[in-house]
Amino acid sequence: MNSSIVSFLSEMTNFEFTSLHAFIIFGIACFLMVNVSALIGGLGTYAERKISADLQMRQGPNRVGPFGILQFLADGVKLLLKEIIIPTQADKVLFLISPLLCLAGVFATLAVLPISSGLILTDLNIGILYVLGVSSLVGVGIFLGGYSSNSKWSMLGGMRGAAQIISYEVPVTLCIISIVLMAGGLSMTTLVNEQGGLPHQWYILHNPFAFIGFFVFFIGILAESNRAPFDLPEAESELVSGYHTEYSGMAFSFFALAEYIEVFVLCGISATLYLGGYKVPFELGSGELINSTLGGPEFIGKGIGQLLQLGAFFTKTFLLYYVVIWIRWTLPRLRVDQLVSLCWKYLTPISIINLIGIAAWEWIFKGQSIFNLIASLLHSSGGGGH
Amino acid sequence: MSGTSNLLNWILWMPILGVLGILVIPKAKAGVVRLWSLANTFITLGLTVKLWMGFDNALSGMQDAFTIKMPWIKQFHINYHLAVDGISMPMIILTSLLFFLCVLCSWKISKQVRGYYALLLFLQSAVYGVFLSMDFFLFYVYWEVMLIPMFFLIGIWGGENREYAAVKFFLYTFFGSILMLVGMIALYHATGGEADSFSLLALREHADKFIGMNVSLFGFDVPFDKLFFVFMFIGFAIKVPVFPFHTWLPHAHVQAPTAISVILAGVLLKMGTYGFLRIAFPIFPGATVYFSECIAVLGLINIIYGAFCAMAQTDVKKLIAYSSVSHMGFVMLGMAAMTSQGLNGAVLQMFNHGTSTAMMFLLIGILYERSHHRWIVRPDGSKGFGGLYTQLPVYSIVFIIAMFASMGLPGLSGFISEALIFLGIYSKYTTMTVIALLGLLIGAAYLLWMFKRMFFGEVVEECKSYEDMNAREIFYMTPLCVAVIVFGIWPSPILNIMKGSVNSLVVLLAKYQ
Amino acid sequence: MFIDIMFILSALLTLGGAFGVVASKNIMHACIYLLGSLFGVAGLYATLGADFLAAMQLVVYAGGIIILMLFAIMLTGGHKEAVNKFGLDKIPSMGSVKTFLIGSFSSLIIGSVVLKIIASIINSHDGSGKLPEFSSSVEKIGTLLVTDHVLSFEISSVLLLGALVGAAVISRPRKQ
Amino acid sequence: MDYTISTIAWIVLFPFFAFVINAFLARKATKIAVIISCGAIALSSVWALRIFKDFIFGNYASDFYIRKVFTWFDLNGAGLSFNVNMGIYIDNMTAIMLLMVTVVATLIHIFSTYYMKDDMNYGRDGRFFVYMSLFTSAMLGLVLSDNLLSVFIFWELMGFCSYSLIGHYYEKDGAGNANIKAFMTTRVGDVFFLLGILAIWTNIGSVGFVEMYAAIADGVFTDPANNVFGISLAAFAGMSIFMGTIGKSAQFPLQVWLPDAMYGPTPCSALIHAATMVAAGVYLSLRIFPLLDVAGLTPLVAWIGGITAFGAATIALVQTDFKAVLAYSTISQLGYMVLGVGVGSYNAAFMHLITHAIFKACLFLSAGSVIHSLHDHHTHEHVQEMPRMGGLRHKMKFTWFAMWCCTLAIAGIPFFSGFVSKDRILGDALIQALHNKVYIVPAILGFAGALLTAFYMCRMMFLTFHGEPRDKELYEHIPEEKFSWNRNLPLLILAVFTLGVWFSGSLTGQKLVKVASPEGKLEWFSTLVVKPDVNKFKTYTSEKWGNTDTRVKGIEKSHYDPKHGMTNEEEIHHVHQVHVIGAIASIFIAFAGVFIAYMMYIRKSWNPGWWVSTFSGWYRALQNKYYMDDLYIKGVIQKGLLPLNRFLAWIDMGLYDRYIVDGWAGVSKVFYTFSKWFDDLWVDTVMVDGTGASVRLFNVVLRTLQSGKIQFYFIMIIVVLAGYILAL
Amino acid sequence: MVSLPSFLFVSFILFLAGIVVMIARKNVIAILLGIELILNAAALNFVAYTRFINNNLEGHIIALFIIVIAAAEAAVGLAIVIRFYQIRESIHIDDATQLQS
Repeated sequence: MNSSIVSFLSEMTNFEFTSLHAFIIFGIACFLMVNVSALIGGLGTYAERKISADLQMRQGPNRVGPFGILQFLADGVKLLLKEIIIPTQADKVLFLISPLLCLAGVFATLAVLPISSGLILTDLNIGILYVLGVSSLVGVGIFLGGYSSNSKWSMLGGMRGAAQIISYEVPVTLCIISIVLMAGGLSMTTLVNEQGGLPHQWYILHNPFAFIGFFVFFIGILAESNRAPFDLPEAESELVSGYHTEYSGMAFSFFALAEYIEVFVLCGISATLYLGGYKVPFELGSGELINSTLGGPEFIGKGIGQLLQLGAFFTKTFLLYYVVIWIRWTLPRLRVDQLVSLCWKYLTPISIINLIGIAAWEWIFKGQSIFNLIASLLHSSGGGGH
Repeated sequence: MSGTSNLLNWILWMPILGVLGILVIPKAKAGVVRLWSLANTFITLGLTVKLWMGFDNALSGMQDAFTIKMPWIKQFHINYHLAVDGISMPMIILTSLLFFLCVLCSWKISKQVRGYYALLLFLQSAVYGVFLSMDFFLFYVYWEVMLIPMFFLIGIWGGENREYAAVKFFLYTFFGSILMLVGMIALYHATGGEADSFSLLALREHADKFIGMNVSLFGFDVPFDKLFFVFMFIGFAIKVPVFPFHTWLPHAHVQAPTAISVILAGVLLKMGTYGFLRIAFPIFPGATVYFSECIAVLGLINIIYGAFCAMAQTDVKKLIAYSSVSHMGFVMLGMAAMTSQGLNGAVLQMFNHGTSTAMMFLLIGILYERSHHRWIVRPDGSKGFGGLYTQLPVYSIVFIIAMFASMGLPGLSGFISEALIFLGIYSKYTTMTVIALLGLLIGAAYLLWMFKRMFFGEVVEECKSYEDMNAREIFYMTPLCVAVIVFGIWPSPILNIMKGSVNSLVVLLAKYQ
Repeated sequence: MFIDIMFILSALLTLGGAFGVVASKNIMHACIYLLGSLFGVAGLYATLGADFLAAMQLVVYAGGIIILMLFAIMLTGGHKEAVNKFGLDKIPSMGSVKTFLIGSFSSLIIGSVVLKIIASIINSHDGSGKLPEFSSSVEKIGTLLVTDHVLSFEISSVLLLGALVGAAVISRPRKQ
Repeated sequence: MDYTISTIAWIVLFPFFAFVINAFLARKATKIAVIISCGAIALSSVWALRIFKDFIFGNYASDFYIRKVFTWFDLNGAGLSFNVNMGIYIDNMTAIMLLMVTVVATLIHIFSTYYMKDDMNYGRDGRFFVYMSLFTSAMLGLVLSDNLLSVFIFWELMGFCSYSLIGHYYEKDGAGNANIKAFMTTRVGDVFFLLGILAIWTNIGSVGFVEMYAAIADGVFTDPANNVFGISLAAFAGMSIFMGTIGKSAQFPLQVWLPDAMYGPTPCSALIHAATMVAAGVYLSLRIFPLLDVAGLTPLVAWIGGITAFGAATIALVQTDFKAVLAYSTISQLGYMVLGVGVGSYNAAFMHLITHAIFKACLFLSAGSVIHSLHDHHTHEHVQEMPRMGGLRHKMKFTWFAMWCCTLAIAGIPFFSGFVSKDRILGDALIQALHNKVYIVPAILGFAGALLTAFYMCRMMFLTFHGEPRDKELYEHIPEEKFSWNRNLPLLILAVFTLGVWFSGSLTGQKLVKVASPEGKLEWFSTLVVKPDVNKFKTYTSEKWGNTDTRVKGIEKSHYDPKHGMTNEEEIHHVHQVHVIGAIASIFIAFAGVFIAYMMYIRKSWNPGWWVSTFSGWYRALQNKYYMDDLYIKGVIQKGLLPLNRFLAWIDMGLYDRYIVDGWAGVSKVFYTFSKWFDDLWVDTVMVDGTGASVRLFNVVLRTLQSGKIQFYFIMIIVVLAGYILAL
Repeated sequence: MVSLPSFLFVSFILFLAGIVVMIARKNVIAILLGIELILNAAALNFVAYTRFINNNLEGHIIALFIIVIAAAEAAVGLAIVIRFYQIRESIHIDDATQLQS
C-alpha cells in the first residue's frame, strides 16, 4: 500500500499501524466511502430534478426540507418500504442478482477514485485498468436484469444497454490509453500528479489531440452510463422503462442509485484524467506552502491542503455532473443506428488518431505541452535568439 | 552490387500493394477504391520524385545507389536485378505521373470499379518492371505480364468493338514477344550459359563475340547478330509500332477507355523504343549500325504515312492514334541517327510525346464523357462537333496547348526533341531530313484542320449541352500542361538525367561505325 | 494470512464457478457461473502478484467475452419452438446422462495423463509456498512486450484484427 | 547601362509575365488584365528607349554590337559535348527595332482598350490581351536574338499568336479557315527555315549570327566540300532561310494568307500583320544578308520582292474591302523591303521597314477607328465595305487627318517618311538595273508598283472619306468623333512620325533638299545601320551573361556610304545622277498616282467602270487574286492531298489490316478444326475423363469414414493422445 | 497454503471441468464456455509456474497472449455460431456436420 488513506493517516499522525489497525481503518473508510457516495447518488437525483426544473422554468421539488433537499430521502424510504415484485416467469436468482451486480460494479470503482491526495481508498498501481475492469460488471448487471425479467421491453433494454456499454468502451479505453501514454503510469495518483493545478497544466490543454480526446471521452462516458442523449436502454416512449421495467422497491432503487453514482464516478474520473483531478494551483495541496506561511503544526497545513484538494476535485466533478444533466435536458435522444455509427464511425477512428497523434507528440516534443513549447519559443526568440 | 537504397523495390511493388488493398475493399465501396488507388499512385509518384532527387546526373551508367540485385533462379543465373539509368528514369517519371492522372481521369468509370483499378495498378507495376529490369528474363516476364491487364482493360472496359481490338492487340504483341523470346534463348546459349548470361549489362560485353558468330537457319548460315537483331527488332517494333506492324494501334486506341489510351500511347509505346535502346542496340551494335538505314527509312515511313493516314480520319481518337504512329517515327529516326543529338532527341521525344499525347487522349476522353461519340464528321457527312470554342472555353485553351505541343511549337516540349532529332539525323541522312520535315508540316495540318472543324464556327445544336471542364478535370490536366510548358522552356531537368547514359550508348555504337 | 484468505476465496469461487458451469442445466446460468469462475481466476492472479493480468482478466472477460456470450445466447436462444424447419432439435441440449458419462470418462483419462505429467513437479516441489516479494509488473510487462516479445505482440494484434474482421464478415446477414 | 541579364531580359520578360499573369486573370478580372498588359509593354518601351538612347546617342561605331550568351541546355556527357546557346545581340538595328516595336505595340495596346471594349463587354474574356502580350514578348525576343534558333523559336511563337488572334472571332467559320491558312502557309516557310538552320548548325556547329558571319568570312559556306544536293551550302541554307521570310512576310508565292488574316481584330492586324510580325521576315533576311549575298541569291530575292510589290498592288486596285486594301498594300510594301534587300539596299530596306511599320500601324488603327464606328444595325456587324462609306471626313476629323498623313507617306510624297525610304530602294534598284540586266524587271516592277500604290491608297481615301455618303442610313448612325485618349491619341502620335524629318536629315536621302546642319549629321539614320562586314566577326570572343560590358567605347562614327563602295570618280558621279533621276521619277510617279485617283473618284472625269469593262479578263483575275488561292486550296489540297490521304487510310485499314493481318485468322482456322476433333475425342474423352472416373471409385470408400460429429473427433483425439502419452 | 501444488490443483480441476463441458454438452455455446475454462486453466498454470519456479514475467506474457487468443476465439466462434444459427436455426453441435451450408 504505497499511498492510500491508511498510509496517509499514519503519515499524518506519525503512528505506525499494525495490520489489524490498518484493516479496521480501511473497513471504516470503505464504509464511509460507500455511504457518502450513496448520499451523493441520492443528491444526484435531487440535483437532476432541480436542475431540470430550472431549465424548464419550473419549481422542482420544494416541499421536503429546505428547497426540497430531503426529497431523495423521502423517495428512498418509500422505495425501501415497497415490496419487490418478482414476475412469475422470471429467472428469480438472476433477477435478484443483477441490481447487485450493477451496484457492486459501481462501488468497486470507488476504491481507486482519487478524491484528494490522502483520500483514496487504495492506490492500485493498475488503478485505471481496474476501473475499466470492474465497471464492466455494470453492463453484465444491466443485461441480466433485462434478461431475467422475462419481458420483451426489459429484454430489449438490457441488450441495448449492454451493447452500448461494450461498444462505447472502445473509444473510452483508447482515450484513457492516450492519457496513460502521456502520464506514463496506470495509477490514479500518477495520472493526477503528472498534471498541474493550473488549467494550462491539465491534460486537456496539453496538446490538440488531448483536447479532442476529452470530448470523445466525455461523450463516451455519457453513453457508458446510459445517460441522455444515449439513454436508449431506458427509453420511456419505446421500451416503457427499459431493463428495469419489472423492478420495484429496493431492487429498482439499486439500479437508480447505481446509475447516479456511476455518473458521479465517471465525472470524477474524467476530471482526474483531463482536468487535473484534485490538483490545486501553486501546489497548495501539499500543504507545504501553507505551512511555511502560516507556521504551526504540520498537520494543519496538510489538512487545509487536503480540504483544498477536496474542493478542487468536487468542483470539477460537479461541474461535469451539471453538464451531464444539462445535456440530458437539452438534447433529444439518438436513434440506435445513429448511436452505433457515432461510436464506430466517428469516435473510434478519432480516438485512434488521437492515440497516434499523442504518441507522435510525445515522441517529437518530448512530452512538452503546447504551452511549454510556445513559452520556450517566445523565450528563445525574445531573448535574442540564444 | 546491390546499392544502399530499396527505393526501386518500393516503386515496383507499391502498385501491387495497392492491388491487394483493392481486393479487400468491399465491392460496394467504389469511392473507397478510387481514393485508395489515387493515394497509392500518389505515393508511387512521391517515391519517384524521391528517386529523381536521389538521381546522380553525373553517372553515365546504372545508378549504383539504387541497384538491387539478388539471385532469382540460380540454375540459369537469372537474377532479380533492378536498376535505373538515364534512359529509364524519364520513363519512370512519365509512368508515375500518367498513372496518377489516369486514376483521376477514370473517376467516372462505374463498371466493376474494383477490377478496373486493380488491373490498372497491376499494369503500373508491370510497366515499372519493364523499365527497371536489368535482367533479360525478368524483363521478358514483365513484358508479358503487362499484356494481361492491358488485354482485360481493353476487352472489358472498351468501346463497342472491344473484343476484336483486345485480341488483336494481344496477338500482335505476343507474336513479337515470341520472337524476342527466341532471341533471348539464343543469347543465353551463345554466351554459353555462364554467369550473368541473362544480364542485360553483362551481355554488352559479349557484343564483339556475337558479330563473328554464325547460326544455321533452315540449312543456311546466317550471321548471328543480324538475325537476332531482326528478331528483337520485330519484337520491339510491334510495340512502337513501326510501319508494317502498326495496325493494332488504331483499333486498340479507339476501343480502349480513356485512361488506357493514355497509358497505351503515353507509356506502352515507349516500351518498344526503350527496348531498342536497352537491348537491341547495345547487345547487337554491329547489326544496329548495319541496319541503321532501314530503321531510318522505317521511321520516315512512320512519320509520313502516319501523318497522311491521320489526316484522313474522321474519328478524333483514331486521328490521334495515327499521330502517335507519326510521332514515334521521329523517335525511330532519332535513334537511327546514332548521334548524341539524335539519340538524346529520341529519348526526349519519348518523354515529350508521352506528355503531349496523353494530354490529347485525356482531352478526348473529357469530350467523350459529354458527347458519347468522337466523330469529327459523322459517316453521314454531318458535323460531329462544332463551335466548341464558344461552348467550352477552358477546354479549348487546354486543347490548344496540347495540340501545339504535339505539333512541336517552340516553347512547348515537342519542339526541342524534334529539333534535336532533326539535328542528329541531318548530318547522316539529309534527304530523309527534308522528307521528315514534310511530316512536321502535315502534322500541323491535320491537327489544325481537326481543331478548326471541331472548335470554330457556330455551336452545333447537340454541343450546346456540354459543360466546361470541371475542377477534377482541370486538376488532372494541370500537371501535364505544366510539364509541357516547363520542359519546353527549360528541358535541362530531363536532358540532364538522360544525357550521360544516352551519350555512352552513342559512344558504344560509334565504335562499330 | 491475508494472502491465504484471498487464495481460498478465489479458489473456491473458481472451482465453484467451474462446477456450476458443468452442472447447470441453464445455459444462461452456466454463463454467469463462468463469470464467477473467471473472477476467481482473476483473484488467483492477484494472489500470485500478477496485478496487470488480473485487471486484464477482468477487462477482457467480464467486459467483453461474457457479454458477447450472453449476446450469442440471446441471439440464438429462445425456448419457444422445439423443432425447426429442418426437423432438428431447436433447444440445444445441455447434455444427457450418456454424454456426461462419456465426458467424465474422457476427463478421467486425460486427468490421469495430466496427473502423470505434473506429478513429478508436485513431488519435487517442497511446498513451502514462499512467495517472492510483490512488485508491480505493469512496466516490466510493457517493456517485455515491446522488446523480447514484440513479434508475438504484433502477431497477436494482427490476429485480433483478423478476428474482428472475420467475425464481422461471418456474422453479416447475407443478402438474398 | 550595363548590358547584363538583369537589365536586358526584362524587356522580353515584362510582356511575358503579363502574359503569364493574364492567362489566369483574363477570364475573371478582365480590366486588371488589360492594365497589366498595357503597363508591361509600356515598361518594356521605357527599357527600349534606354537602349536606343545608349546606342544612338552614345559614342558607338555603327558596327558596334553587344552579344551575351548563356547555355540553354547541353548534352555533355560520356566524352561527348554539345551545347545549345541562347543569347542577345544588340546593335543599332536591334536598338531601333526594339524602340519601334515597343512604341508601336504600346500605342496599339492603348488603341485596343478602345477597340476591344465592346468585345470584352459582350462576355468575351480578355484573351485578346493575353495573346497580344505573348506576341509582343516573342517579337522583342526575336529582335534581341543572337542566333537563328532563337529567332525560329520566337518566330513560331509569333505564328501561334497570329493564329490565335486571327481566330479571335471563333464563332465565325471564316476565322477558322483564315487562321489555319495563315498558320499553315507560314509553316511551309518555317519548315524550310528549320532546314536551313539544320544545315548551318550541322556545318558550323553553331547558329549564332556572329559565328555564321565568321564562317562566311572563312569560306565555309562556299566550300564545295559542304555542298548539299549539288548546290553550295550558302545557296541551300540561304534559300531555305529566305523561304522563312517568304512565308512570314507574305512574299510571292506564299502571300495568300495575309489578306485572310484580316479576320482578326483590327488592332491585331495593325500590330501583327502590318507592323511587326510580317516585318520580322524582312528583319531576318537583313540579318542573313551576307549569306544571301555570298550565295548570289540577291537577284532571286529582288525578283520575288518586285513581283510581290507589283502583284499585290494590282490586286489592291480592285479591292472594295477597307482592310483588304490595306492588307494588299502591306504585302506590296513588304515586297519593296524584300526588293531593297535584293538590290543590296540594306539600309534603305531597314528604313522602309521602320517607316512602313509606323505608317501602316497608323493606317490600320485608323481603319479600326472607322470600322468600329460603322455599325450596321441590321446585321449587327461592323461595316468594312468601301462602297457603303463615303464622306466620312465630316464625322471623324482626327482619323481623317491621321490617315491622310499615312496615305501620303505610303504614296511616296516628299516630306513624308515613305518617300525617304522607298525612294532610296527604288534608286538603288535603278542603279543595279543599269549594272546588271537581271535587275531590270524588278526595278520596273518597283516603279510601276509605286504608281499603283499612290493610286489605290488615294482611291481608298477618296472612297472612304470624301464625296457623298453612299449609305445614308449607315452614315446617320455614325457618332461624331470626339477626341479621346485611347482612340485618337495613338493615331496622332503615329501620324506625327510619318513625317520624313524624323528619319533623314536630308528629307530625301539623295540630298535633293538640304537642311543646313553640320556635316555628318545629315542622314543620321543611314549612318547607323550598315551592312555587316563579315570579316570583322572573325575574331569574336564570346561573352557570358552577367558580365558588364568591358569593350572600349567611343569608336569614331562611321558614315553611310552613298558611293556603294565605288572608287572611280566617274562612277560615283554616275550613281549620284541615277539617284537624282530615281528620286525625281518617283516624285513624279507618286503625284501621278494621286492625280489619277483624284480624276477618277473626286472629279469623276475618268470612269473607273470603263477600265473594268475594257479589261474584264484582267479584272476577274485580279478579283480572284490571280487564282492563286484556288490553285492552292482547290488544286493542291482538295484534289491532291485529301484524296491521297483517304487512299492511304483505305490501304491501311481496308486492305492491309483487313486482309493481310486479319487473314492469318483463316489460316489458323484450318489447324484448329483438326486439333479440336483430336482433342475432343481422344485427349479429353478417353484420357482425361477416364482418369476422373477411376478417382471417383476411391472417393466413395473414403467418404463414409467422415461422420462430421465434432465431439466424436474430439474424443478420438483425447483417446489417441492419452494412449500416446501413456505409452511414452 | 499458497504453494505451487495448490494452484496446480485448482487449474487441474478447472481443466477437467472444461473437458467435461466440452464433451458432454451438445450446445455449441456451452462448448465455447468449456473452452474458456480450459484456456483459463492453462493460463493459471503458466502464471503459477512462472511465479514459483522462474520468478520472471514470461508466464504473464503467455497468459496475456492466451487472453488475447481467448478473445479472438470467442469473437470468431460466436460469429460462426450466430451464422450457423441463421442458416440451420439450431445450435446443436451434431447438426454441424457439413462444411457447406
